[in-house]
This record gives sequence, C-alpha cells and structure tokens, in this order.
Amino acid sequence: METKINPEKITAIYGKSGVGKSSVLRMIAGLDQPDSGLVKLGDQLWFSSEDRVNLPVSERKIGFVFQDYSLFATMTVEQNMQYASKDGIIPQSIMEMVNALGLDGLLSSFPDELSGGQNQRAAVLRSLCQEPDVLLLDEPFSALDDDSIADLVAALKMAKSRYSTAILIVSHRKDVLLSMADEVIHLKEDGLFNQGLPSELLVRRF
Amino acid sequence: METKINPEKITAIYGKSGVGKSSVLRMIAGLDQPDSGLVKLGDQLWFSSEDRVNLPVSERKIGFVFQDYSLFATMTVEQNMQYASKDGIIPQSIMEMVNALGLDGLLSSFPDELSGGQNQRAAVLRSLCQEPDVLLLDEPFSALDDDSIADLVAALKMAKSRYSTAILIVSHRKDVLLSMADEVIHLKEDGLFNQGLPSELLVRRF
Amino acid sequence: TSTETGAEDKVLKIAIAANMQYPMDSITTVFTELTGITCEVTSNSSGMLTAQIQNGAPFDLFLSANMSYPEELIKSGFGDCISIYAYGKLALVYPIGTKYTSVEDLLLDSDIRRIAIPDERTAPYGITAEAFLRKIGIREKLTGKVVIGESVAQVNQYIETNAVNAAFTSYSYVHKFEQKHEVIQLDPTMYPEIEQGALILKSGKKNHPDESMTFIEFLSSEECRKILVHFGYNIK
Amino acid sequence: MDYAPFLVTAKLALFTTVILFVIAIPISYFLAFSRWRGKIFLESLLMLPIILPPTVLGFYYLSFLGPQSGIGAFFEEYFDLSFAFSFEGILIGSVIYCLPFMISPITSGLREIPRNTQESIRILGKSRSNALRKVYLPIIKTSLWSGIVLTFAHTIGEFGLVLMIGGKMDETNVASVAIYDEMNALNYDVASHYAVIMLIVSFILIVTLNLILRKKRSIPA
Amino acid sequence: MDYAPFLVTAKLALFTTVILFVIAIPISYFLAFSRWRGKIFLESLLMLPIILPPTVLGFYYLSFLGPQSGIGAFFEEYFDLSFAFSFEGILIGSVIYCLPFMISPITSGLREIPRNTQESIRILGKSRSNALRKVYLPIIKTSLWSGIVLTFAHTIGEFGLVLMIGGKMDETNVASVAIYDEMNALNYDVASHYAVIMLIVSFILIVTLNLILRKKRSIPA
Ligand SMILES: Nc1ncnc2c1ncn2[C@@H]1O[C@H](COP(=O)(O)OP(=O)(O)OP(=O)(O)O)[C@@H](O)[C@H]1O
Ligand SMILES: Nc1ncnc2c1ncn2[C@@H]1O[C@H](COP(=O)(O)OP(=O)(O)OP(=O)(O)O)[C@@H](O)[C@H]1O
Ligand SMILES: [Mg+2]
Ligand SMILES: [Mg+2]
Repeated sequence: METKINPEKITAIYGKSGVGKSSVLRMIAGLDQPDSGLVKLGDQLWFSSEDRVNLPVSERKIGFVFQDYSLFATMTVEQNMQYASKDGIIPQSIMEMVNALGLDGLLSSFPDELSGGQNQRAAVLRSLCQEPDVLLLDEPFSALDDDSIADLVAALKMAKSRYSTAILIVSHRKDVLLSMADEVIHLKEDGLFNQGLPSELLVRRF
Repeated sequence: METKINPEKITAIYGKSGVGKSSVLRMIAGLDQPDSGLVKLGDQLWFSSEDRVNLPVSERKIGFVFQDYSLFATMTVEQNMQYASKDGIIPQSIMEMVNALGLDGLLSSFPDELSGGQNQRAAVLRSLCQEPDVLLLDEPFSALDDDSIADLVAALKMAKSRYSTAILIVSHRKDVLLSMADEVIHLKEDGLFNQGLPSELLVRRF
Repeated sequence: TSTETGAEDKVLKIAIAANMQYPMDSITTVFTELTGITCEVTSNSSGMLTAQIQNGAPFDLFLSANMSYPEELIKSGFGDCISIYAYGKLALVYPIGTKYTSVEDLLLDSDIRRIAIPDERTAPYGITAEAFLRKIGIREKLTGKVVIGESVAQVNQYIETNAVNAAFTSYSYVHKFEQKHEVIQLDPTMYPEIEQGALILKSGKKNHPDESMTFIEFLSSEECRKILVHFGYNIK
Repeated sequence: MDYAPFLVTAKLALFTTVILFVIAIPISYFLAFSRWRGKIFLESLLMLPIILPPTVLGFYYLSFLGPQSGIGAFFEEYFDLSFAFSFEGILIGSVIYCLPFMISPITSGLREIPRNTQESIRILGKSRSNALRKVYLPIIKTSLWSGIVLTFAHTIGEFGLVLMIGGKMDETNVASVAIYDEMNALNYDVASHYAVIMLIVSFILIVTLNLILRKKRSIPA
Repeated sequence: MDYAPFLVTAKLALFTTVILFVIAIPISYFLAFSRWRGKIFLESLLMLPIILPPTVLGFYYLSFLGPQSGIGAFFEEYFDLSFAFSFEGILIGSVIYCLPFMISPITSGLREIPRNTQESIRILGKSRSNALRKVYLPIIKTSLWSGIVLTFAHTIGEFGLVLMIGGKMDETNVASVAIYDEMNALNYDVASHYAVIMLIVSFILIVTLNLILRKKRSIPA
C-alpha cells in the first residue's frame, strides 16, 4: 500500500469492519511494524523495511485517539489532559474546546464516571493537548450523536488551522465523512484501496 | 420516568451523548438502582423503591451488550460464547449467525486480537447465547459499517422471532433506528422523554 | 533384640543443647551398636528445648549444657534428678600463626579487632567466658571489640566465616578448628565449672524410661567417656 | 549424607502451598469484594503471623495446640491426631505462618479486576464460585503465581517454626533443620552441600513452573 | 523492660521497606516489560533469598561481606563502613532477604497493566520513568501495597538473619531478638509482653496504612 497524505487536508480512511483500518493507523504511529514497505511524513522517513529505518513512536509527534479511547483510569479528565500537555499546562485554546464540547462540568470526573461519548470527546481533547504534527483518530464519532459530532468536527477543524496538524480519521460513517473529509481512502478487503474525493468514493455505493 | 416497553417490538432509546441512555439500561438490568420509581417487565415487578423490591440481576433473565463490549479477555470468542450458553453448548441457530456476521474464522481468537467491530459483533452473539427474555444493547452499531449493521439487524430480528426476546436498543444512529426500530424513546436532557414511532420522532428534527 | 515391640517404639528421643550436636553423632552411633536402641536427636537452644518440653514435646532425655534448664524442668515436674556426665572446657580460638605471650596480650592486640563471646544470658559458655575475662581483669578494655553470639554454635560460625578474629567457645570443637586455627584450653581454675547435665524426662505416656536409663548409664560407661574425652570434655 | 530431609521439605512445601491456595482464594475473594466495613481489620489481622519471630509463633502454637493444651490433648485423646511434634503439626504451623504470603497478592490481584468484568458476570447469572474459577482466577494468573512462589519458597527456607513445632522427628526433619544441625556440628561442608542442593532444586523448580505458567493465555483453574 | 529494641525494629523495618521499594520498582519494571529471554532465570534467581534458612543466608553473608572478606575489609578500611555487627549490616541483610516479598507482587501488578495503557504512554512520548511514576504505579496501587506490607511485616518478625549478622550490639538489638532472648532465658512473661506490644503496634500501623491507602483514587507516587 502506498499513498500520499496531504497534511493540509483532512483525510479519512473508510472500509468495512475488520478490513485493517486500525492496523494502518497503528503502523503509521509505529505501534506495529509493517512486514515491508515505507512510512513517510512529508520528506521524513519514519519506517522502511529495506533501509531498516524505524523512527521511535515518541519521535513521530503523533496524537492517537484509540478506538477504545484509553484515557488513564487513575486520572481525572483534567489530569489526563494536563499529563498530555507540554509542561502540564492545558493550552487556552483547548480549554475553550472543553466548553464547546460540553465537558466543562466533567473536568474533575474520572473516566469511569463518564458516558461513552463523553469519554470519547475527552480522549480527542487529550490528544490535542499534545499539539501533534499528525493526529490519528480511530472512529472518533462512534459514540457520538449528530450534534456532538458537529461540535467535534468544528473543534478538529479549529485545531487543524491553529496548529497546522495533519488529520487522519478512520471512520465508517459515510454521512459524516461526506460532510467533513477532504479526501477519502477506501480500504478494501483484498488489500487494495481507492483514493479520492468523498463525494466520488462514498456516494457511488449508495 | 415511566414507560411501557412492548416485548414484541424492537424499542430504541435515542438521545444526546451523556443524557443518561446507558444509565437507563443499567437500571433495567439491575446493575444500578434508581433513587425512586419502578421497573417492571410485563406484570413482573423487578424494582420498586416503595415496596423495597429489587430482583437480583441474575434472576432478571437479561442479556446486556455493554457499550465497551466487555468480552472476557482470557477466553476466545468461542469460549466466551460457550460460557454464556446453558450447558456450555452454543445453540445451533447462533452458530449460524456467527457465519452470517463474518466471525467464522475468528472463533478461536482472543478479544484483543479482534478489530473493534468484530469485538462488538462477538459481544452481541455472546449475549444471544444466554437466550435472554430481554436483550439490552448499548450502542451495538457504534463500531460497524453499514453492511455489518444490516447483517446484525437481520440477526437480531431472527433471534427475536425465534426466542421471542424483547429487544431494547440504545443508539444515536437516527438512520439505523429509522430503518429497524418499531418504537423510539427520545430521552431529553431535562429528564423528560417522548415515545413514538421512529418516523415521527426521529425525522422531525432533520 | 525384642523386635515384637516394633521399631517405632524403640526410638529414643533425645533433646540436646546445640553445642552437644558435634559429639552426639559418635555417642549415639556407639550406643545404638551396643544396645540396639536407635536415637532421634533434636538440637536447639536449651531455652527453646525447655519450652518445648514444658509444652509436651515427646522427648525421653534432655542433655543440657548447664544445670539451670534441667533444674527448671524438675521444678515444673518433668523430671527427677540430673546426672552430670561431663564437664565442659572453655577454649579460645584465634587465627593460626598469631604470636602472643599471654591471653591478655592476644585479646588486647590491635590486630585482633573483634572477639566473639557467647551470650551469657542464654549460653552456658557465655557465663564462663565472661567470668574468665573478669577474672583476668580485662573485660572492660575489650568492650569495643566484643561481638556477642547467640550461642556457641553461632560464635563458631563467626570464626568459620572470619567475621571475628578470636572467639571463646567450647573446647569440644578442638578437632574441627585445629586445621585452620589455634585452639587453646583456658585455665579451668579461672572460670566456674561447666556441668553437662542429663535429665530423664517424664513428659508423656510414650516415654521410654528403661531405655533412657540405659542411655544415662551408657554416658558414664568407659566407651562413652572415651568419646567425651576425645571431644574435649572433662570427666571426674 | 541423608537425603530424606529433602523429601520431607518437598512434601511440606507442596502441601502447604496447595492447602493455602485453597484456603486463600475464598478469603481473598471476601477481602477483595465484600462491602463489610470491618474487613480492613480482618485483612490487617491476617498479616500478623509474619510479625512474630517464627520461634515465638511456634512457642504460642505449642501453648495453644500442643499436647499439654486443652485442644491438643482433646484431639490426641479422641482422634489420635497430634498437632505438635508430627508432620501434621508442622504443616498446620506452616499454613498459619505463610497465610499472608498467599493472601496478600491474591487479594490485590482480585481488587484490580475491572468493574465491567464483574458486571458481565452478574449479567450472565454465574455463581460466584463459577465466576471465580472460570473468569477471575485466569485473569489474576500472575498474582496467583506470586502467592504460590512466595509461599512455596518461604516454606522451604523456614526452620524456626518447624523446629519449634516439630522437634526433629524423622517425619519433621526438613532440610532446613538438617542444615541447622550440620552447622551446629560444624559440618559446614555438609551444610553447604545441602544448601546448594536446596538452591539448585528450587531454582529448577521455579524456572520450570515459570515456563509453564508464562505460556500466554494458559489457564490455571 | 527495655523499649529500645522497638525503636531499632521500627527503624530497620522502615528503612528496609523504603530501600526495597526504591530498588524493586526498576527491577520489577524490567522483569515485567523486558523482552530479554533470560529474564525468566533472573526472576527465578531473585526468589532464592527466601529459599535458604535465614541463618544459612547469614552465614554466606558473613563469608562474602564480613569484615575479613575482600569486599567487607575494603569498605571497612576505606569507608569505615562495616557490613557486619552494625545497623548497616542488618539493614543490607534484611534488604537482600526481603527482595522477593517486594519484587514478586510489584512485578505481577505491572504484568497486568493493559496493553492500551502502555501504548497510550508511547503515543504521549513519555519517558519510562515518568510513565512509571505517573501512570503505572497509581494503577498497581494494591500490588505495591501488598509488597510493602509483606516486606514491612516480615522485617519486623525476622530474627535469624539479624541475629547472625548483627551480633547483639545495641544498634542491632531488634525486638524480635529481644523476645527470643527472653524466651531462651525462660522469662515468658517479659517475652509475651514484648510480643503483645509488637503485635498491637504493628496491627495499628497496618490498619492505619490500610485506611490511608484504601482511599479511593489516592495516588501513592
Ligand atoms: N493482535 C491481533 N492479532 C491477530 N490479529 C489481529 C490483531 N488485531 C487485529 N487483528 C486482525 O486484523 C484485522 C484488521 O483489524 P483492524 O483492527 O485493523 O480492523 P478495522 O478495520 O479497524 O476494523 P473495525 O472497523 O472493526 O475496527 C482483523 O481481521 C483482526 O481480526
Ligand atoms: N459512575 C458514574 N459516576 C458519576 N456519574 C456518572 C457515572 N456514570 C455516568 N455518569 C454520568 O451520568 C450521565 C449519563 O451517563 P450515561 O452513560 O447514561 O450517558 P449516555 O446517554 O449513555 O451517553 P453516551 O451516548 O455518551 O454513552 C453522564 O453525564 C455521566 O457523566
Ligand atoms: Mg478498528
Ligand atoms: Mg452510553
């Protein structure tokens, strides 16, 4: 699999359950290693089986929202966010998003006191606190209702423009992707994929 | 909150993230206790703060698919299903659903070797193995693509007709509920709710 | 030769103070050869053995390194009379090749940095060692050097591991120490006698008073005396 | 050189570990999951056996269960069972003494079981004992392992208590007591020989058990 | 009646526990997370201190670290530090002996940390020591607690090793040795008096620590 991801755009990976979307994100993040092939960001080489390059995860400056959120259960939402922030101080712009996403009353709650969707939003905010170069989001809308999705998309777009973060989203929600993604990669079960505009790739199958 | 849930229909609870949908399911299952009020199934009283009735969870004959799936990590998919089944034997009809839901190759995989959507489908199947009187599903479509959702809905309908299981689904997916729910309860943030046909309740807001 | 009573019944259970462990192997071996009575030997500190006996330990005999523990047992009704079968001798052990003109010189020598003495509160040889040092009048000068060992056995371990340079111990270990250390017998007039007392116990129904008596008699027999003398005990 | 003491040690360590494993699981289950407020006292109480020096514990053991004590005399009279100076005696003593080594890790393992696992069990309507056997114990495998190794290893090395409760009958002559005797007799070579055997055998045993139990996903129950 | 031994015991137990806590965490971290294949041997090796009877361990300790041994003599000569017949000596001895009690529960706790927690740490780019302090230790709170209590309690009760290494100096006269001595001198009343004090104080201490640490969410590090 070889593809270019444009850091200025929001790219989405779409595909059936079990097709390997999460795995692709994990390889980009460096959590798993591809058997062969390359991973590049811009002109930086992150992984190459041929040249035996494998940039450590911590140097890839990546934010990753896992499909199961993975907030630290021993920390409150605020502590989770502080822990992810440089110097332990949550950037002002992200504190504003906390309000926009309706989490303002929940900063001192622990993850197991949150609803599924609250957990998910908190996880996205935590990853933004890292101010990553690339943000990988694995099904970030799965536990959210339409309004919350809209709020979250707005927050992501804001973060993107403010920190010029490249955003790569895995999602099976055609409707959401249609409205917010700039580019879609459609992963297929045979390992092949199509890349293109959401309006082309996603609508065709309806 | 007082409502009747018709055991012959598929009832859905719809509402914003954090509004209390999961909490309602937990109270019905008996995992949490309401401060006051009643829970009844048909003419069986399950909980009543006034009469101090609180039927133990294990006697409510309930299946519950949690929002985070909660398969046992030390068991394979098959072992999980066997463990939930009476006498440890997975009913034939459910083994057929395993195939229909595309999990046939994954029976001997452990939950952490599955993708998010595979995990979710396995969790639904495990709960069906209990042959429950009432099946509570918390966001069962959250990790699934459209095709998998359709497969799952078909499987649920089949289980419903075969075992006459009452099905109560929590979901924020209007489109899915529109196509499959018989009745919708729309939970609101002020604690009130509307109940009605999906076509009435869900479309109105578009 | 009476096999009909069963082998189990003929086992004589002997509790010995830890410092008797060394000669005991030889003594029981010869005893068994002569009488056909087998022995099971338990060694522990005399205090703990006393506690065990008072709490019903099924021992037939108690061989103590002094008189106070058996006397305590007689007081509480676990025995009648103590027979003294030998007298212990106090020894000083130090590294081979050390030159000295007197015990005082040796002990005060600056190369002898640590001297082990058994605890006078719990070990009979500790009482004698302390008495000896007071008698020759240098106990105070040794304060900074003295290391107290729980028992003679522990003092021996200190010597064995070179944790101390000199130690007061029982002369009965002379043959063990000879190869690597100098062992001197201290003047017996300079310390109180170390009476080794044996007591026949009446602690339980399963005791073997006849066999026990045989053993006590054996202790004063010629064969046993030879062994005891070989292991550095005095016989009167 | 007599190898019988090793057999007694092996028997003692094995029995102690098995008995404690069986006893500790329900106790730990209770400590981990009960809502009884007094359990913190019970839990602290169960830690006390290792606070006392083994010999002292042995002394009290003899006072309460020895042949001269009421209980001890009763059992000896009517059941011909003696709690002191017998293998049964040192076994009971070891079990009491090692209780904390087994209970503490298992309790802490059970405490760390996630809530959603417990809730799934309730939904499936499984009994406590079934859940424990099929779900909880496999989850806390490494904690069980910790309790087992600590108990097993410590029983091998323990001798103050065993010497006090057991004396040194043939049936209570464990390797650690034999080593003690050899040291008292200044037979340091023999003592070292015993010690080295004990270390090597134990090491091989622990490595082997480690290798077996570390197999991913292996389920002990 | 002399209460000084209690102070020595308290000091010894406290220091041993603190030192072992500090030592055990990196070792356990390594044992839990390293991919080195030989670690199973290392892990088994670290269990061995409790296989040997304390007196035997003490014997080897004196042979290797005693005043006449190469290492012991060196430290005594150049640092005026003696590893035997001193408080430092019994402290080192206790630390060696209690190693398994601290390492085993902590290692098993760390092993049970879910993979997604570890991966989140990597994504956040946190150093190992930071992750350990801020995330892993709070998660394994109950396992830490298990290691701490076992070590603390066992150090209070231990006496064979201390007796051997310590040689009954004032500074090494711990309560357990004092009790043993009183028993040997047949002063059972005094011994019981000591023992009861030891049990009560330890019990109060364990309950208190329990109450503090059981506060939900409390973070030890
Ligand atoms: N640890 C693992 N070991 C073995 N197989 C795995 C493991 N993790 C995932 N897989 C398999 O790899 C395939 C791809 O998984 P992946 O999680 O990438 O799917 P996905 O596209 O993210 O699906 P979903 O939308 O359901 O999350 C699946 O078939 C899954 O069973
Ligand atoms: N254990 C808890 N302690 C305190 N508050 C809780 C706890 N669990 C949930 N809540 C709060 O109760 C409210 C309802 O939670 P619930 O999980 O029922 O929401 P939900 O409707 O299922 O939302 P979602 O769609 O995001 O899963 C939320 O605001 C949540 O913060
Ligand atoms: Mg996925
Ligand atoms: Mg929910």
